[in-house]
Amino acid sequence: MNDRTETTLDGYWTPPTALTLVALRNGLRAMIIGRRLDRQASNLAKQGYLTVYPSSLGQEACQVAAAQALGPDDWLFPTYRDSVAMFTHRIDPVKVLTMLRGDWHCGFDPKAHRCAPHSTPLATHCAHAVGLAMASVKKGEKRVAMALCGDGATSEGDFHEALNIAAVFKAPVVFFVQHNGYAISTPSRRQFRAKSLADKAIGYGIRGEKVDGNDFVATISVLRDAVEHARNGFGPVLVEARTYRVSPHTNADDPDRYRNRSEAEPWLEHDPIARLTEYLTAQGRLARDTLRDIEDAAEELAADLRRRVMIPPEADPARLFAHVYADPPPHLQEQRIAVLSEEYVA
Amino acid sequence: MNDRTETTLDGYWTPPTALTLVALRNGLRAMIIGRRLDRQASNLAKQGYLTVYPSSLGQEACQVAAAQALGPDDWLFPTYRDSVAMFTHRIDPVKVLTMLRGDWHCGFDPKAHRCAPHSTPLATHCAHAVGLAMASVKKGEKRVAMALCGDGATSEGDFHEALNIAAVFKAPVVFFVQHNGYAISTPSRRQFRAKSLADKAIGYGIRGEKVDGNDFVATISVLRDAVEHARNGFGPVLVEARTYRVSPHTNADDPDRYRNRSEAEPWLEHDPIARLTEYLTAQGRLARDTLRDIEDAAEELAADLRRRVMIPPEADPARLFAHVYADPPPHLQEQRIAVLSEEYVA
Amino acid sequence: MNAGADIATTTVTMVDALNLALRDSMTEDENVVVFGEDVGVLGGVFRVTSGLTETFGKDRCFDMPIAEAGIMGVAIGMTALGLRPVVEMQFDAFGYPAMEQMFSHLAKLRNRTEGRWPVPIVVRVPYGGGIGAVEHHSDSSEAYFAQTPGLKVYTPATVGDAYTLLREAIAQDDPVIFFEPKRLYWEKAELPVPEAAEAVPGRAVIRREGEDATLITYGPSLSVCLAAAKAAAAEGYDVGVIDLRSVVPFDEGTAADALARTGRGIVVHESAGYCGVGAEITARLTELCFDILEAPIQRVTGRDIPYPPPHLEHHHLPSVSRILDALADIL
Amino acid sequence: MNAGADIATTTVTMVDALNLALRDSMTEDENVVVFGEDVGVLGGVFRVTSGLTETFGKDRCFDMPIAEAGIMGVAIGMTALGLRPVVEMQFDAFGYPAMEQMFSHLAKLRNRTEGRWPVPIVVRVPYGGGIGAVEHHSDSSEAYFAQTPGLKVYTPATVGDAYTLLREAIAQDDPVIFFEPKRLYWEKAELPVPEAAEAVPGRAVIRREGEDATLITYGPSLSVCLAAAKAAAAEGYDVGVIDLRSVVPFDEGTAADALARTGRGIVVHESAGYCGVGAEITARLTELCFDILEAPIQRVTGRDIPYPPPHLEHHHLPSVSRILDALADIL
Ligand SMILES: Cc1ncc(C[n+]2csc(CCOP(=O)(O)OP(=O)(O)O)c2C)c(N)n1
Ligand SMILES: Cc1ncc(C[n+]2csc(CCOP(=O)(O)OP(=O)(O)O)c2C)c(N)n1
Ligand SMILES: [Mg+2]
Ligand SMILES: [Mg+2]
Repeated sequence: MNDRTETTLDGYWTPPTALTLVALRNGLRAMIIGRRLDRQASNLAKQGYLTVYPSSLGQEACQVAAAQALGPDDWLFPTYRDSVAMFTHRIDPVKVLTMLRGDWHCGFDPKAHRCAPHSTPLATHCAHAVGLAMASVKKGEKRVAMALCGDGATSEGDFHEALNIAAVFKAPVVFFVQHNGYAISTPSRRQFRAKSLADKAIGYGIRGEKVDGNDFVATISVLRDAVEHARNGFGPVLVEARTYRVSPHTNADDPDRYRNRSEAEPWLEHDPIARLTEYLTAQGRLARDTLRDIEDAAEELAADLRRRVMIPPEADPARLFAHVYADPPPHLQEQRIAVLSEEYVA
Repeated sequence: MNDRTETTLDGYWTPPTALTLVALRNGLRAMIIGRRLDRQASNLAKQGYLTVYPSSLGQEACQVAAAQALGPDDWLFPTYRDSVAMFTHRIDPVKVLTMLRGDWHCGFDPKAHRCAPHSTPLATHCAHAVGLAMASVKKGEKRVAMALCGDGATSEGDFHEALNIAAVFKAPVVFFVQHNGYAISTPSRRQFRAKSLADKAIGYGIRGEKVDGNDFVATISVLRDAVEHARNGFGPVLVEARTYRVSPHTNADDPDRYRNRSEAEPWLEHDPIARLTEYLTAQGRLARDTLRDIEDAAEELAADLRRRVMIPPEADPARLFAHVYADPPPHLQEQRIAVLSEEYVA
Repeated sequence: MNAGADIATTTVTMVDALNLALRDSMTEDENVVVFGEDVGVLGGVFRVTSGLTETFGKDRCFDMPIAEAGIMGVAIGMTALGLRPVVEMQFDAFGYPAMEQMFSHLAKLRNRTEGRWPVPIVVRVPYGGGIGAVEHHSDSSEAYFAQTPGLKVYTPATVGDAYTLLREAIAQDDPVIFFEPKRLYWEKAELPVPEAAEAVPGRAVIRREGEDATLITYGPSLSVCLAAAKAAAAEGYDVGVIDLRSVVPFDEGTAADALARTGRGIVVHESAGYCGVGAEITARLTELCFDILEAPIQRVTGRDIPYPPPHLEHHHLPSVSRILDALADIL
Repeated sequence: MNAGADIATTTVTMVDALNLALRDSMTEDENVVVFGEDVGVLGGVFRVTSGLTETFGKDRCFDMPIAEAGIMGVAIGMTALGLRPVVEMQFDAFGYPAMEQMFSHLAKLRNRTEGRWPVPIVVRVPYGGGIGAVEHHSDSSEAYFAQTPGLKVYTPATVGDAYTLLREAIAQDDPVIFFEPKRLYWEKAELPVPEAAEAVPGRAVIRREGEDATLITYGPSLSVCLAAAKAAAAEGYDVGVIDLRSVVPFDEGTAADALARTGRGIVVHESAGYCGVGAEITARLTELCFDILEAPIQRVTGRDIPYPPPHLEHHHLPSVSRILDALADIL
């Protein structure tokens, strides 16, 4: 288990394979855009255009690094919290938000985008990632699957089973835990007692890494290494990124019931976007203009998102029955006809 | 994580708290009796008096040490494989075998004996042990719960959830894994990849121990320490005992399909009963007579077991309905009457 | 904080009534403990356990790691020393990881040990839809439990019953899966709580008398049935409504008596129809009332599809118009 | 080893037939993979997968760690790349840990993704009792799955159907929970396998014609029903027997046609009756045949108790005499 937290909390971790300037700028750009879209989504939720929205404010380094560490054939297995990772993974934000908007469960084509639908039942998608990775090996492909989950989800039996199976089969999976300190109201000290979640890797006989999840440079480097480790047949990797859930659990949550606002302060000082901006600026690698361009692009994308989400989605009841089965049983066919004829009457 | 395997495979481990001679003789006695009853039970299964029997031949050091490490208020949570531990825990062998004989699911009073029914659904009883231990703490009692399970069961999500919850609450539980190399036909290398199961303790932030499970002295010492560690509020302990399942999985299993007979040889050389006998004899602490007395007692108990198991159990259908509910719903009362009246007719 | 005892009349929501039931049970019996995900300082995502940790301490109401099977298993183990756990599954579908514990242990332990190890556990499950929740948050899984011998299944449809049924569920020695209709959580009622304690579990209640047809329902669908009965009345039909309150036990007597008068019945529930609880009710009542029935008992239930997204859920749920259509078929 | 193709007639057990179905499916489509606990070199505890690893390699048939939820989850993930997993749950009750994966993902994924991510998975479940197994080894859980929209539920009652239904289950794109009646595993039949392929899933088959009453059943209870029909014949009653073969889809047409002729029906299955599959069958057929029924449809099922220990299981299971009693009630 390697710990890359210590070295990075106050400085910047130097990656073993140097990151290109382009990679860093892409990272910054995606973080800025991601945060802007995330804020837009939160607002849309407050205004009732989304049913609910779980924000990843403050976790942008993790979100963006997860998506950008993947190669062109690799798959992402996100949770409800990982919309920014999905935006970065180049899925149309409106389609990412379909589930949270409530017009359908999943708005995009998972296979075309190499991205599973957001998983709500905690940790259950970890095994899906393992299955995909095992299938990839069987087919002689070189795909890696990256499963995202939170600190709370690591308590589920499904997390354990997935890691153990992946270890036994040396499946090319990166399990990326965003340890943001909370599972709804439950702080991580009531979730597990180990010093680090990455320590669990020892018990699975796999590689484990701990990283400062508010340091984009460190996080993407660790994740890239992990992805290549997995891709090259060395087995799965467990990566724990220490970060903080700056927002409420979702817009419906009231964190004042369970934590002090002051607790966020040190984390806000380590804001991932500010850090990378500063770093690039200090190195003379980020012109004012570039930053303004990115911010303008973000504004534009946010406006576009807002405009499109505000158009009422079509709600065709035929969708309810169209894909329950490839070949539906007779009782369902009856129901379909009943619902559609109700529609015609109404 | 402490490893007490290396030191013991060729010698005998010296316990920190010296074991009395009485404790060692009691251990030997219980192992000899346990093995004899286990053989009797296997025979009874072959002859159809038991539905099935999973033998623990070769694992007697673990079986006996588990029971003998417990204090007078402590609870045992055994699996189907742990009949010898239950015999040692002073439950009438006939009542231990009730489930396997098929006249009822559990033949003894779990509360009177501080012993849960044999758990068949793997690893599910680990959380029961945690619950009991948490309740004990809540009540200001000093009970310890010991959950037994196999190497295969550690792959289940239930194992993980139980250990993690126990760690978070510092529950006084000893999780004792008898790593006997197989889960039915599946060798442990296809079950997990870690060097040691005890390594998992690190990931839970709890104490972990690895011990030579064919060395009674080492095993009981480690388990006693673990029990006292748990009892005194230091949290749960995970103990892995390396041993070998000498028998088939059950009498219905055919191990020739999946392993070479020669594989057992080194383990037979490290037979736990022979080792302790040798050790005590070498130290001049075991008279021939004592050994013969024990063997005679074992024969007598085995004969008694055989005699009593061969008496056909009563099979009263009223039992089926008596305790499904404290307060049964009407439809069940109807069924009870129907079954009982069928009986009168027949 | 045993508020119920001395308050004459008070306006409370179903959430309050459930909270009060937990408080009163915890006050009465110190073996009652409450735990689950976020039930402590947060008071549960629906606030049903609000303030319990404050009042009774962390020993009596506490948060667990997110591990539903483990939570259920811990509860089972606690009963060995006489505790009476009340656990919360955060949403219906998130109780699924605990099914092995519920089916193989919770339901069976009393029987396996011939009554020596009773498991007086209440599993509280916020269930059902109609609140615009995203996928996996609106399931109704009562039939899985109703068909598991050894479990009881309660579900209140009114604020008063929420209190009384939960109190009774906690007091009794059988394990109860307690389904709380999420969309009724914020319903209000005037409640002289202890006096409202007339609900006897296993005893259905006639919510509306009617001579032409009988609607048989429970939980979230009661209000839909009452609205349908009212609408039918406007069309000149006298339709009665029976609220079962518990699916196990099922009070077939009350339902059959009503059916015997009307000869026509409709079973209404929100969960999927195929192999749902309505099938059992229909089959049993048909057997009991075969000679009196003027028409086959109808079922108006959720469709046999995964629970729909918010924008489409109204097509799935039993509605007044679907009940009226079914009435038209048999009247 | 594609034995089926060139053998004219051969005597095989149900285990052999299932093994052959797996072999033929694996030969035909290299995306078919088989995994579970002890299915590799051991060939499964019932030997259904015997020799598959040898024939097709460890890549196509392999052992998994003991983690049923994980096994199910892995299978689901594999379908993203086009594999068609056939997984084995070692015994019925040991599939319970995988219920969340089955209910929240397997059943829903096609729907959630509007057909873009089909999950062509077969979950083989050895089920039922009658073989003297100890507790937790004799459950019949088909109703849990039958009531879960998105899943299909097949169960063969004959050696021939075991082959055909399993082949079809593997070939189709919907997830199928495939219930194998353990006590029929060693039944033998003469089998020109490919020619026996007449079983169409979703199509019930009339196993015996009868004019006086109709027994409707599936899986392990078919032979009991046939024996009961024979015994009834000796008493002068002409009783027909219908084998449903699949519970989802349910071929109500075949059953209703038979009932229409006899006016009297009994549904027989081994799992508990309350909220069991029999309730659905009874409710639907009553609705379809209401005017023709001479008596309410009866149910002869397992009792509503945890599965009994070996010495008492015969009191639980549907028997010829219980069926004859039920016939006496309605004839
Ligand atoms: C199986 C299951 N149990 C419970 C829940 C309810 N739930 C939703 S989010 C959440 C907290 C998860 O915390 P964590 O894994 O740390 O992720 P974060 O929300 O912090 O990103 C819970 C308990 C669920 N979705 N699935
Ligand atoms: C949940 C569950 N899944 C599968 C089984 C079937 N089964 C019974 S014993 C066994 C192997 C267990 O191996 P291990 O834990 O190593 O214990 P051992 O038998 O070696 O003592 C399996 C798979 C079960 N009993 N419970
Ligand atoms: Mg978190
Ligand atoms: Mg083992």
